[in-house]
Amino acid sequence: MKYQFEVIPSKCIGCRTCELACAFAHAKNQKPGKSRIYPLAYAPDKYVPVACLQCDDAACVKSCMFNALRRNEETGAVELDKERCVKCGACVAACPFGCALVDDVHDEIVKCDLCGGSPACAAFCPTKALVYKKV
Amino acid sequence: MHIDSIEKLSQWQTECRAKQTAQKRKVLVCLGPGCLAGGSDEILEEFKRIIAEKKLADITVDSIKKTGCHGFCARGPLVVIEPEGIFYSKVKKANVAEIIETTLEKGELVEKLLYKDPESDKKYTDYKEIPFYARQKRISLRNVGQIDPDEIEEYVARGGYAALAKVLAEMKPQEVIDEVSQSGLRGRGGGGFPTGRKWATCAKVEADIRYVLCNGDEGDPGAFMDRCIMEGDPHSVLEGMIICAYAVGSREGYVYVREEYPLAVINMQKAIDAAHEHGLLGENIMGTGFSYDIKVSRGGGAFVCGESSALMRSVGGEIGEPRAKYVRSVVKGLHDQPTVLNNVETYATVPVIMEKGADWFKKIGTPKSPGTKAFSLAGKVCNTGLIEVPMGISLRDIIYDIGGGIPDGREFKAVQTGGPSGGCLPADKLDLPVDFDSLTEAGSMMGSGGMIVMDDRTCAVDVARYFLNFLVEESCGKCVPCREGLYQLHHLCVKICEGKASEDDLALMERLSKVIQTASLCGLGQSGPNPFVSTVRYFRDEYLAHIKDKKCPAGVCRELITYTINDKCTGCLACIKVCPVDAITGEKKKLHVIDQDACTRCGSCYAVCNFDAVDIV
Amino acid sequence: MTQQDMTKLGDIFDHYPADSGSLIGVLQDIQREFHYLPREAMAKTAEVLGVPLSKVYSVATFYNAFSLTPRGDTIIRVCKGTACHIKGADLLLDQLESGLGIKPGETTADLKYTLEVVNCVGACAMAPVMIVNNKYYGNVACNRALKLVKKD
Amino acid sequence: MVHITINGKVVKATEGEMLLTVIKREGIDIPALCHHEAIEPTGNCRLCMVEITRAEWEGWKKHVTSCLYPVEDGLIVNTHTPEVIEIRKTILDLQLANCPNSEVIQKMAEEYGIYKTSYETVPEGDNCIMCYACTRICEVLGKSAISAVMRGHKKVIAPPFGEEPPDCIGCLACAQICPTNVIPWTDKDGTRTIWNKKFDLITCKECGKTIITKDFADYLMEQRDIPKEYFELCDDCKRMQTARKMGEIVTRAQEATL
Repeated sequence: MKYQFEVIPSKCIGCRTCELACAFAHAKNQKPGKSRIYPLAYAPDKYVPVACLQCDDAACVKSCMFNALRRNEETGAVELDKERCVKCGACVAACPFGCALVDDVHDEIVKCDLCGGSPACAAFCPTKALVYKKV
Repeated sequence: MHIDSIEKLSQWQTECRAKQTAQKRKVLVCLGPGCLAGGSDEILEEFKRIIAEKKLADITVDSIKKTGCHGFCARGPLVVIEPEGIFYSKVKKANVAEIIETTLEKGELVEKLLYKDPESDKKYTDYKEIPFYARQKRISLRNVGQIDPDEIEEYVARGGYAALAKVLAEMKPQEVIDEVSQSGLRGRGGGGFPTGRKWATCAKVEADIRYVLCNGDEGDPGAFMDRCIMEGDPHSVLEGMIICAYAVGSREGYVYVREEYPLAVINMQKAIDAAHEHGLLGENIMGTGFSYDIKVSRGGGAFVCGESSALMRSVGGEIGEPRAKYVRSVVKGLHDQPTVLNNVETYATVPVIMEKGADWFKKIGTPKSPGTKAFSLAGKVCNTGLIEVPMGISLRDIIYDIGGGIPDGREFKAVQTGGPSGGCLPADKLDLPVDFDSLTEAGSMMGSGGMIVMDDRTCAVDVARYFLNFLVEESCGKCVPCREGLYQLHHLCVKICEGKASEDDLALMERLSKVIQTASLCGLGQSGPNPFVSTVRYFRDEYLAHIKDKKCPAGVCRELITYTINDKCTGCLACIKVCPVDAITGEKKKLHVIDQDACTRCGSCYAVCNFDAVDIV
Repeated sequence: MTQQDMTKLGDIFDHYPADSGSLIGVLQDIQREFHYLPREAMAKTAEVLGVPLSKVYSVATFYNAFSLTPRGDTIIRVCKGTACHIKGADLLLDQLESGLGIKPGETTADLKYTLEVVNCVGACAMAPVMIVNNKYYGNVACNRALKLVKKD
Repeated sequence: MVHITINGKVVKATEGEMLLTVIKREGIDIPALCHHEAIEPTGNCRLCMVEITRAEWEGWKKHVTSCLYPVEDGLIVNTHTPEVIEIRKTILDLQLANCPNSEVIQKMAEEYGIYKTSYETVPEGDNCIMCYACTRICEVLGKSAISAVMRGHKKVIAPPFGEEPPDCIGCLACAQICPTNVIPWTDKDGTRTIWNKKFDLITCKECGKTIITKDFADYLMEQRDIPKEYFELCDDCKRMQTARKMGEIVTRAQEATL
C-alpha cells in the first residue's frame, strides 16, 4: 500500500468540517450524501474522527455475499461497487467499527472510499487531525 | 454373441440372416400408435394363441412378429404375411382365425381384408404396389414396420451395424465428417442445418469432453415420425449416434425422449441394453478401442424442450428454459461442453449414408435438400399415416397420390407443415416442391415433418387461434415478447374468432408479430407468430369476413354460427342424446328443435346426425 | 406417507446418482409410482439430491408430466394435437366435461376420474384420439366418448 | 483490448465484457430491467436489445440483447435505430398491459411515448415483470428459497407450495433488487415479515435499533466466519464504541508521555 490515512485525535476539535466535506464530496444530484466520517466525543470536549480503517481482513468484504466490496489496490480503500450492491445490509451489520452505513437520502449503502485517493475530509481538516500520506 | 472384432460382426450377420431365412413364414402385426388404437395388441395375442394351439408345419409362435408403424395408419390395424408381402388391412381380432386358416394353412387370400383402391376399385395383394407405398422411398424408415424392434438380430440381419463396422474399420473421424458433409445431409429436426458442418464445428472445439445427444422430444402436435422410428427401429438411431460420436470424439451421450411416448422410452432402453450386451455400445466397441455410451433421458412434457438449449438444461435436471445462444451449443452445450444435437430421423439416416456413400445419397432429392424426408400425414386426408418421400416431391403428389385426396368429397383448403412454428399453405401452393428452402420461402417450414391437411370445413383463423393457444401454454415464460406478446396475440385472435375485433386489431397483430419474431429469446418465440402470419398472408379474406361481416365462412367459430335443424330430421333422438347442454328438444320420429339460447354451438349434433339435418348458418 | 411409501421412495433414489442431474428422472419415477408428487416425496427428493426445495417445486410445476394433486383411478387423456383439433377433439371434451362434471386437469370428488388434455400423443392418423388408462382409442365419435370411459 | 463502433463512435472495450457494460460506460441511456451486476445476465426483459452488424456482413444486421452479448473486435452497434425503438416500445407496451400500476414501468413507457397500453390489461397481472432478479440473487446468496413456478403466462415467482419458504433467511436481497418493487416486506416490533415468513430481528444491545434478521446473521457467521459479537450493536453504537476505544488509546498514550 502506497498511502496511509492517519488520524491524530489530539488535534481533533470536533468541528465536523470533515463530515461536511465528506457529505459534499459524495453529493449526487446536488444532494449531499451521508458522511462516512464522524468526529465523536469520547470524553467531554475530547474528539476522535471515526472512519473506516480499511481493515486488511475486512469483515465487510467477507460478509458481502455478492462480491460488491473489493479493495482498490492503488488507494488501499475497500470500495463498494454500487452496481453490484443489493443493499442487504450485511456489511453494515458485520463491520465491527460501524463504518458501513445506510444512506437514506440516496437509498444506498455507503462507506469510506478515500475519495479515490484524495480524501476530502483530510483536505478540509483545519487542524490537520486527518492526514493522508505516503508511506 | 459378443462382438469383439469387426470380423465377428459379419460372421454374426451371416448367422442372423440364416436364422431369418429359416423362418419360412412370418406374420407381421403392426403395433404402431394408429394400429394400437384399433386394438392390434389383441390381434397379436390372438395370432399367438391360435398358432400355439394349432402347431402348424411352417409357422411357429416365434414367427408372429410385432413391428413398429407400417405406415398406412388409416387402414389399420395392419397385418402383413411374409414372404409374399400379403397386406391385410382393417383387421379385427375376429378375422385372425380366418387369416390363419385361409392364408397360412391353405395358402389362399382373405379377399375382404385386401386393400381396395377407392378410385380404381383395384385390389392389391402386395402392399408395395399400393399407391400409398409405391411413391415412397424409405431410408430413415427402412426397417420400421419390417422388424421386431426388440430383436437386435433382425436389425443386424438387415445390415444393421455394418455401417458402424465400416466406419470403425476403414475411416478416420475426419473422413466420416467429410462424408456426411459431402452427402449434403441437413438436420431433419426442422431448421435444416447442414449436419456435416455441425459435426465439424464440434470436433474442432478444444475440449476433453464432448456430448452427442439425440433429440427425441417430438413436441410438434401432428408429428409422429420420430416416435415411430424410436419405437420401430431404435437401433438405427443408436448406430447413427455412435458413428457421430466416433466422428466428433465423444464418449457419452443421451437420447432425450418425450415421456408421452412410453413405448419409445422402453424400446430405446431395450436397444441400448442389447447393444451393450453385444459389444456394440459402451467400452471398446467391436474391439476397436473406441468407447461411447448412451443413456435415455426422459422429457417431462414441454414443447420448448425441443429447443436445443432448453433440451440440454432439461437433460441436466433443470426446467427447460432456453438460454440466449450467442455462443452456440455445438461449442458450449450440455454442462458447457461442446455438444452435437441431432434429431432421431437424422441419426437414423446416417448409417445408410455411411454404407452407400454420399454420392448415392445426393442423387436422391434435390441438390440443396438431398435425400428423403419422413412425414406424418394427418388431418382431412384419406390415407393418413407415416410416409417417407424423396425431397422435391410436390405437395400435390403427397396429398393426392399418396394421401388419396380429401375425404367426403370436400375441397382442399390448406396444408399445415412445420407444426406450431410452421405455417399453412393454400391450394395454389400445391405444386410447391417439398424441400427446406421452398417451404420457408412460402412462409412455412419443413419442421420435423408433421403435415396436416385441412378441408373447407377448417377455419384459418381458428387454426391460428389453436396454435397460438398451444404456444401460450407451451412458452416457457422467460422472455417478455414470447410470454406477454404471444398471450396478447392469442387474445386478439380470440377476439377475431368471436367477431369482436376491428381492422385496427389486425394491424396491431401484424406489428406485434414482427417484434415477437425479432425480439424473442429462442426459436419458440421467434417462430411463434408464424401460424398467424402465414394464415393472414394466404387467408386474409377469411380474417376480414370474421371482422367485418362477423361470419365464419368455414362454419367453425362458435360465436359466429348457429346450428338449426331442417326438415330432413327423422326424429332419431341422436342429437338429443349427444347434446352436452340439453339444448335440443323433440320426440321420437318428430322434428327436433335447438334452443338457441341454451346452445353452446359445440357442433356435437352436426357431428352425429346421419341425415344431413343439421345446418350451420 | 406410510413406511411402505418411504421404502418405495428409497428404491427410487437407489436408481440414481444423488445429484441435481437426477431430479427429473426421480420425479418421473415418483409420479409413476404414486400417480402424483406427494409433498413429502418432493421434500425428500430435495434432501437426498441436495437440491433446493424451490428448484424441485419449480421443475414439478414446469413440466406437464407432473401432477401435484392426487389423480383418479381412471385417467382420461384427450389429445389436442393439431389433427385431433381439426377432427373435433373439442367435441369429445365437451361430452366428457359435461358427462363427468369436471374440467380438464380436474379429478372427480370420488377420485374415480381425472380428465386431462395432452398436446399430441403421436397417433394423429387416428384422430381424434382419447387414451383411457393407457389404452388408445382412435377415431372416437363424440357420442362414444363417455361410453368408452365408463366401460373400463 | 478490442475496438467497437457504437452509434458511429469508435470505443475501446475489454474482450469478454458484455456490450451493455460498454454502452453504459459510454453514457448512452438504454433501458434494462432485468440487468444487475451482482447476477448473471439472462436476457429476460429484452429491453437492452441493440442492432449489431459488421463491415464484412455486407449490410446484414441482427438484433441482440446487449446484456448477454460479449463484445468482439470490429462490431458495429446501433442503440437507437427505428427497429430497436419499435422493439422497446412494443415491449414496454406489453409490460404496461401486464403491470398497469407499476410506476417504474409507467415512467419508462412514457419515455418512449406510451401513455396507455395498446393491449387489453391482463386480468391477473401484478407488477412482476418476471425478470428473475430475485430468484437469481437468492441463488447467488446460496439459498434459492424462491423460484419461478409454472410456465408460460401462468408463471409466477413464489416460494415452494406458495407457503413460508423454508430456506429463506429474510435478508431482503430479493425485495431490494426487484426493479419494480413488488416483493412486500415489513419490519415491525422487532419482527421482519417477507414471503409471509416471520423473522426475529437482532436489536442493538445499546439503543434497540434493529439490525438484520437472526437467521441472516447466523448464515453470515457460518458461511463467512463473522464473529457473533459484531452483530450485537448497530452501526451508530459501534462507531461510538470505536470512538471510546480510540479515546482510551489516546488517553493512555498521553498519560504515558506525561
